[in-house]
Amino acid sequence: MATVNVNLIGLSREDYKGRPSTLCRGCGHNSIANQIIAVAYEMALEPHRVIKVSGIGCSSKSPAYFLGRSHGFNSLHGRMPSIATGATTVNNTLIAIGVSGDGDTGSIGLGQFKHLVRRNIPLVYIVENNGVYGLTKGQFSATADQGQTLKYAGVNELPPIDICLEALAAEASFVARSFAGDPAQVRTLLKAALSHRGTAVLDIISPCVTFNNHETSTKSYPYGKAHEEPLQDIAYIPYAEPIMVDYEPGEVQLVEMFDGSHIQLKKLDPESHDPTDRMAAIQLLEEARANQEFITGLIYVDENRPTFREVSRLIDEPLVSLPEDVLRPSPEALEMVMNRMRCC
Amino acid sequence: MATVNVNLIGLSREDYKGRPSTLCRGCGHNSIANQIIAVAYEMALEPHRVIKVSGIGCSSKSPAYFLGRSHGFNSLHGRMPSIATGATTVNNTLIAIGVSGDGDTGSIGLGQFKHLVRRNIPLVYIVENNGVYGLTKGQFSATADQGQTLKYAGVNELPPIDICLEALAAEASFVARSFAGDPAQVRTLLKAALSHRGTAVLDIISPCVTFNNHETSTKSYPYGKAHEEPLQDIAYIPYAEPIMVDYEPGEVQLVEMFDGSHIQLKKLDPESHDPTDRMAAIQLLEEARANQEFITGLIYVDENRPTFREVSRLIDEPLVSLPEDVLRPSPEALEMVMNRMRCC
Amino acid sequence: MNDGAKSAEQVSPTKEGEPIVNDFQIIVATVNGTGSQTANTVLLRALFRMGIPVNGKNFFPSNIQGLPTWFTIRLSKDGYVARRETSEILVAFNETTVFDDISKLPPGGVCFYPAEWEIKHTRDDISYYPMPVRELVKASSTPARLRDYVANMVYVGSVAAMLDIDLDEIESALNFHFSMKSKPVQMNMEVVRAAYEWALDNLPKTDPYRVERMESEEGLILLDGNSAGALGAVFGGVTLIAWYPITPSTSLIDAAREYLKDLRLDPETGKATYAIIQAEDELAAIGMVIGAGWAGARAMTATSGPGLSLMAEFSGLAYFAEVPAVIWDVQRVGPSTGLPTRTSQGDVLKAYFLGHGDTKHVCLLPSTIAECFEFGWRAFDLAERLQTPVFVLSDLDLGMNLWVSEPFAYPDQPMDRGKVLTAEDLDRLGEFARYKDVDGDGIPYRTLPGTAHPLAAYFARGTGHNEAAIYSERPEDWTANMARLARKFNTARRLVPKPIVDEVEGASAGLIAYGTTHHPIVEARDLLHSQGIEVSYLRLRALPLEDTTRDFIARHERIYVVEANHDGQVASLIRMEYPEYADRIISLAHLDGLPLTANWITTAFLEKEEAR
Amino acid sequence: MNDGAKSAEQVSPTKEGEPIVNDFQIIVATVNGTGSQTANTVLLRALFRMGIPVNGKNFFPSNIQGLPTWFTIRLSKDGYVARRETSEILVAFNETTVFDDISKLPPGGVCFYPAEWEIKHTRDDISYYPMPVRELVKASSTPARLRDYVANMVYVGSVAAMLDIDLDEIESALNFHFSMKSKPVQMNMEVVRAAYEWALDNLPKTDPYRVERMESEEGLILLDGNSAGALGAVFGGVTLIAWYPITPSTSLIDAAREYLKDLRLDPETGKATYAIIQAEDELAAIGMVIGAGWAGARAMTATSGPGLSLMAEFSGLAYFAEVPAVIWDVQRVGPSTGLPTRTSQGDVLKAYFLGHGDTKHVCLLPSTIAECFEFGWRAFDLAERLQTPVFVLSDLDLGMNLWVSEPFAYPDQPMDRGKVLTAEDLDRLGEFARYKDVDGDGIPYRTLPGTAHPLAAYFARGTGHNEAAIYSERPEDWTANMARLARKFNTARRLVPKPIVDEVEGASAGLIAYGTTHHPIVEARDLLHSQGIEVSYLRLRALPLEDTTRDFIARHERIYVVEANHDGQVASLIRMEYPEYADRIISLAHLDGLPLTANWITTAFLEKEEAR
Ligand SMILES: Cc1ncc(C[n+]2csc(CCOP(=O)(O)OP(=O)(O)O)c2C)c(N)n1
Ligand SMILES: Cc1ncc(C[n+]2csc(CCOP(=O)(O)OP(=O)(O)O)c2C)c(N)n1
Ligand code: SF4
Ligand code: SF4
Ligand SMILES: [Mg+2]
Ligand SMILES: [Mg+2]
Repeated sequence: MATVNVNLIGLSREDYKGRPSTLCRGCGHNSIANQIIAVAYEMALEPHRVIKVSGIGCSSKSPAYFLGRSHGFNSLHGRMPSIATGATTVNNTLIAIGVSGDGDTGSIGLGQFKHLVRRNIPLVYIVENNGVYGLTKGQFSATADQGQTLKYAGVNELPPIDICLEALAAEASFVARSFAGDPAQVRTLLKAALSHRGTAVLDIISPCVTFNNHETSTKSYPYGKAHEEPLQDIAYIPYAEPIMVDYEPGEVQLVEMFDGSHIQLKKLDPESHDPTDRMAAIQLLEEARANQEFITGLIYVDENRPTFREVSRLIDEPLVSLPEDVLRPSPEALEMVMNRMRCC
Repeated sequence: MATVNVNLIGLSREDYKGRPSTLCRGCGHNSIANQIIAVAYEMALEPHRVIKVSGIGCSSKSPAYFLGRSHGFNSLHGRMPSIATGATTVNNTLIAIGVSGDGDTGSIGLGQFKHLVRRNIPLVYIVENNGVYGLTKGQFSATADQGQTLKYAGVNELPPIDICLEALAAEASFVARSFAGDPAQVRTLLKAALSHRGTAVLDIISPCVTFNNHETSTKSYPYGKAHEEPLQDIAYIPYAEPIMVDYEPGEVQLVEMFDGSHIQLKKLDPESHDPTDRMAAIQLLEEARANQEFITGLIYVDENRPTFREVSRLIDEPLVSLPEDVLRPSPEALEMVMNRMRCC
Repeated sequence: MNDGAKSAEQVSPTKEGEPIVNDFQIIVATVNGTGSQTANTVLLRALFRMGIPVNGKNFFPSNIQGLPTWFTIRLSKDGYVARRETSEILVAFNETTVFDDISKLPPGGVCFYPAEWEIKHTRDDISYYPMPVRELVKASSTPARLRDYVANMVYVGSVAAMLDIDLDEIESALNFHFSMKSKPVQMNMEVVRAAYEWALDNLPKTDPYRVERMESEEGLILLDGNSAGALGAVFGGVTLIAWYPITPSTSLIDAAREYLKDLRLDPETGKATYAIIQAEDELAAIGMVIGAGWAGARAMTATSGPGLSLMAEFSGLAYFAEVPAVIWDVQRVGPSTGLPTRTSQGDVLKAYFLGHGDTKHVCLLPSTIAECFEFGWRAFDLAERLQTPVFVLSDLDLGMNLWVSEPFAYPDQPMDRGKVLTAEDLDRLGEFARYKDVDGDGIPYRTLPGTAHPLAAYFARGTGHNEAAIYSERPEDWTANMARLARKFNTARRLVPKPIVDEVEGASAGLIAYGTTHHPIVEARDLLHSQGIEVSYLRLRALPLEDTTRDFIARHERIYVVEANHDGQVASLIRMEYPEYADRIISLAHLDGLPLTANWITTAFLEKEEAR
Repeated sequence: MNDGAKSAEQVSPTKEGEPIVNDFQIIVATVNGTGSQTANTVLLRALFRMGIPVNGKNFFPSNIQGLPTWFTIRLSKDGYVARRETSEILVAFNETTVFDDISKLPPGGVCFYPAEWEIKHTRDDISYYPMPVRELVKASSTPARLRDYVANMVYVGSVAAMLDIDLDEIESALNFHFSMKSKPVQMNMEVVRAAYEWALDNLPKTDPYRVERMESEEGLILLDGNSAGALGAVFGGVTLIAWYPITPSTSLIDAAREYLKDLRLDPETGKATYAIIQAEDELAAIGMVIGAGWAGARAMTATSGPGLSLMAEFSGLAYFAEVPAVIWDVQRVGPSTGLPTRTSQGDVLKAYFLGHGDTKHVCLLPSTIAECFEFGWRAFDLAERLQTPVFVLSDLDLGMNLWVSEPFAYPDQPMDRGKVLTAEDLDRLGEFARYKDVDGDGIPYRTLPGTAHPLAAYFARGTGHNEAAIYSERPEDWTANMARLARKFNTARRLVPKPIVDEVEGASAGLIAYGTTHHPIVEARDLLHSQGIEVSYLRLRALPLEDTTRDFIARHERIYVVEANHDGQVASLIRMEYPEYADRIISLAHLDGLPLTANWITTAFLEKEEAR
């Protein structure tokens, strides 16, 4: 009999898996799902205490592919925050993991995102950020870089929305950025996020292998520029390996994306950045924006900001567990109210 | 025959008025409407070139009370930005004035607001900010100060959304803040905004006289604390005079609101703040936030950012003026397309 | 607001000079924001306390201050509570509408007005009662700043004097209003009394109207429907409320907040056993409700037309993912923003079909404040039993006006939490498929997040799924699931409140109505009866329709569906549902923002009957 | 995707051993993201170029890569284009579904498959044609990285060989596909030819199916409905498009972008005479459309179910403020997110009633790509003439599949910009009231922002208003305005495209259908005819209904309304609208995500007829 490795609560890694992924091979979202599995296993999370909530998109599908023994809710495009707010408010024993996309959060869902952050709802809010709408096939999302070119959508003329800056403006209590191709950092930040008390916003750059039809992307098709265009609009998706990076804090790393474009990642050096300084965090993002860099790491954290449940002064017990005699006042109570309204 | 003063294009001030206001006497929104009338008269705007667009709320009603000879659209709660985007994109000869409230923009309309700003739609976007929902009778809006108490709504436990910071995060090209009780400054900023090329966000603190039922507000009712509570829930609204201030650049001014609470206004000193420096603008707002001050004046401006219409490379002529032979391609054009699709 | 003169509305049969007792209507015309609501409800409550059947209706503008507003108080010894088109007694307290208001008085009517207006007495068929408002107020001890406010007490006192309303009851009503705080009560009573005495001394009574104490209201209560609905929700164990302010639903949430604070704080810690969230908009509000419902809580929202439209996508999700939710729609006049402070029944068809694709919803249709209370708690039982959103369609008239009622009955059954499997159940069963029709009633079993069992988890989604809640595009899975949902909807037919039928032997015509249209129907049937015309009546209390309604229709040759909307929405629904009887359905629909009246219904009915 | 065996579907009558020509269906089973769409459309186009009536349908999953997908090509010498439940010829290119796919072949069917799978030939009633895919591709000059992609060309060549498809037409189709770029054409053709030759040399033909050139398609075009609709919009002078991506409407906007770039750039400056805005969501998209429509532009959006739900509030505003707008709803399966890549007719009732209160909309119902084109431009004429949103309800089957059609007819009338008053008009008239019914047709006059005249301005709003567009809560103003809107809706009845009627003398039963359900109806009527059963047929092309439909119903005893949704939505609408005939309306509704078939319709029809 083969021995199976188990964690503190006796579960194997297998127990944290979900259904087989139907995302493209090489999609950054798959890599993130795997890190969630790894972290949940390592932290020995009780699967039944976890809820997975998402909107609509390739990213939002991925909760089906991890933690199969946890309840999940694949809701509506851009509306995951409200589902999470409702569920966590009535059951504070749940550990909530939200997965969204840049379209889901930055476009249709921007309002709900900001208001959730403002309320400091206890939730790990992961934005699997690829700068495009994956599921609807390659339109620019609101986080796409200004000046970027995609075959499908042409040139993006609008400035990107910075998920981290938006979170900070809404007084987020935890803001971090990472890269799907840096599993170690993703795991570290996930663990920190899961230990955070309120909303933990994790903006994870998560490359889309499929909408890799960059004008300048000759590389993936050695057959040369002449063929490139016609070969693209035919829904043929060459299998791709996920992009992986490994670099040290303080370093800048240039990563080539599937579409041939490049992004600059810069790993925060904990020595030089104080993540409890809000103004410093904003400044960091602003400077990175000017330099077209992506700062990764823990950008801001405030462990003191109370959660929505806390400021709402709710009973400690989860509301869903209250018995009928607490939920329904007595006949005498009704009689008392009626008496006040009585005629004579 | 009495002589009537007229402006450059021969119109009197009267020609810029709207219908009689149905807002409460003393409401800040009325004061702003009056400044719009004054500025339009002084700048000799052609009324037919102006459009007035708004959402829903007391503030959003006010376009009915100015510029009666301009087309107006009182649309849906939180949705003024999309109406403005559609109208200005198809007719670039229009001067668009949008009026919204803090609920309209900061709550339900946050997403549309941010995306309009991001697109740099040519529009003077006025937020008549009173920290409450006026028309629905006194709930906290998303811009209400943390810790503020209202009779109706209790204590506000959530941090406020800062309209100016939100605009800046969305890469606004013009951001200013003012106070409805400072007509001179409102007029100056309105003129600047009307001369701006893209979106000009004007966050104007505009006190609500009616939801003045602050717990600590004994002052307005000399009859004393004992009567105060019962006298409030009876929809009795004492007539109030608008709050007015007059102060110099650089100064800090403490203003008592109708509800007995105070706000601190600080007028920007053009000498010490460079409104073309984005980072400085953000810093300014952040510091003001920490000090619970409201910075007034022109916070940020970038006259170089192109408008949506410009990046979209539209023809110079307004699209609404194009004649049928431009709009409808020829029979030959159809034949050409058909030929491509033909069998044989 | 008084569409009186134009129609031949019933007036109490009385001989010249004989008094008309407890059977007339008062209308108070004021400017909003001047505090007249206190005066009006005090008058109303005093009459109520005298045992006289009353109903008060507030017709207010969609702004905060400075526009005309009207309040009617109907006194009806026979217990009719519907709006009446004619008011005999006018309190003219709004100078901008006074002539129009006077012109609508019927012959023999009465006009109270501030003496200082010095208006011409242009009509010689009515009684004019000028009141020296400014003087009386000035003479009182009220501080200057509050004089405008207490000015309204002048008409309270004058009307009381001329109609014989008991001053003690006025004082009791003031005490109620000011929660027994003596200072404001005294301040107001001083003016009431002064006006009362001045009127008795100076105004010779020339009109026949007066009130008399009755015993009929003993033990009854006076409340608005929104408060009643909120109280129902509280006794239904509501746990999460998420909402966004909108007239006329806001006061439902306000009332819930008050009742919850009163009845549902933990006695030990003083902490809340419920959560109320003011959402950023209606999309978020219903999302929170659905999140909470999925997690196992009783959650609700309240809204009106525009909010309902915004809830379309989420309502479809809750329908299809089968999540319980309670949505109150306190209807106002649409399309669009419409008339935010006027009543209608214009969302019924819309709520029923809310959401794209083949979505259909359970709707409850309360007529009375007692039903607001009952449906307030029952909606949760239904939502959890059926695992679906339940819409409660009230309206502004019911929700924001004051109605007399028997005290509410305590729920007659324990909370029905529906088919929820616990960890122990799962142990016993050894299997779980979220969307399987185990019992043949179309209702599957669910588990709640947090259930400590390896079989408990499932993945809720709005996409096509098989019994195990796994994404599926297989045609068979889709049709099987939709067929089960149809079975479930048929189960809903059996579970929703049945219609109330009052059938007259041999009547060939029947009326169908719902919601507040019930009240003028009661009166209209009596009017018809007095003309020798008998009609049966069925009052719908819920959708989907069930057999009682079909059978009722089958037994009558002509069915008149009376409703306060433009398109005859429920008439349409009935035609859709019972095509075999569609041709006997006649729509009597009318919407102008005011509650329907018995006069309108009888006239419309008789016209159609005659046109046959 | 082949629900064949279970039903007794029509198979071409043929003698044992005789060839079956141009009358069968091919199904290609692949994995999505592998580029098979090129191969499939090349096959389809080659057949089309041979003059054979064809129709291709793509059944694809709602993901991007790695899941099963099917493509059917129906060849019908008789010109039937509806989906057929049975495919005789299977190209099995998906190893995970191969056994299931084979099991659905009818006796005598054919299975092409990659030889390297070495599958067992478990059925002895079909022909198996293994193809050495890997070998053939390896042997070609295709670089290694593109081999997976050209692998699909093996089945193109093999099928061509076994069915006798002209290789020149395959090459032409490839040329079309690759816009005449020779390198990819050569690369693909090399593999096609190799497979073709290998098949001829190695596969003995044991099946009866083959193709033959016909003359019937001469001059016809092949296009998808979304492209056709987009082209229609372009020729309708569309000026602003605001949208948010959603399957299956996205390709309509993509096509519009291409056509506009081609046909509507200013020849001098190269600048656009139109704007396309990718909005942040559907609420914003329709808001932009309404803003542009109010300002005088022809503006449109395209969406599907979830987006339609989100447009509810704004649709009501446009209806009530009377702003022209065109909204394409390319229907997919709902409720909720449902099946995003499957077709349905499930939003008809929902679009018709979209918005709270008494809102009702004009809807166009195209059946063919020619109608997509025509309604594409006509929708703007109607929207501007009627000053109201016009919904065009297409579906995924029509929108995303390739259909053969006559070339589109150029608009037969100049653009109708409706009742717009210019400054000169205002000078002449001397007055203007935005919502006044000057002409008695319910349609008022409007002015556009920017009109240089002191009388031009008005204030558009969703709140109650009088004729002068001023806010009003007066009951009379509300009812007058609603009565005018009802008049306008009646005017709409006269203006929308009339139904197309094919009535059979003496037939007691009639069919009513709309949209793509038309195609199986045509075939079903022939099938019934061949059994001696004659039924009349009316094809709806728009809502609201008008007299043609009523009269048609009146002339038949039984009316079957055939539609691809669960609830029989249009049957319900007809019952509502014509209660006098409601009892003769029989709903034949079915929705499983696949287009309806003639087989399903005839079976369902005959069952109901027999049950009488
Ligand atoms: C209301 C609504 N509008 C549009 C869609 C179509 N839609 C599905 S996913 C998606 C975008 C997803 O983009 P993103 O959130 O970035 O996720 P990704 O696929 O890139 O991971 C859209 C527009 C929808 N499902 N619902
Ligand atoms: C969809 C929708 N939800 C709710 C409302 C009700 N409503 C009208 S105005 C308003 C708030 C207005 O607040 P704000 O924008 O701050 O304007 P103010 O009245 O304070 O000037 C609300 C919630 C509405 N009209 N539409
Ligand atoms: S399309 Fe892009 S985002 Fe979607 S699964 Fe494929 S790689 Fe991932
Ligand atoms: S309620 Fe407040 S915001 Fe509204 S009009 Fe009155 S003062 Fe102004
Ligand atoms: Mg994305
Ligand atoms: Mg406000």
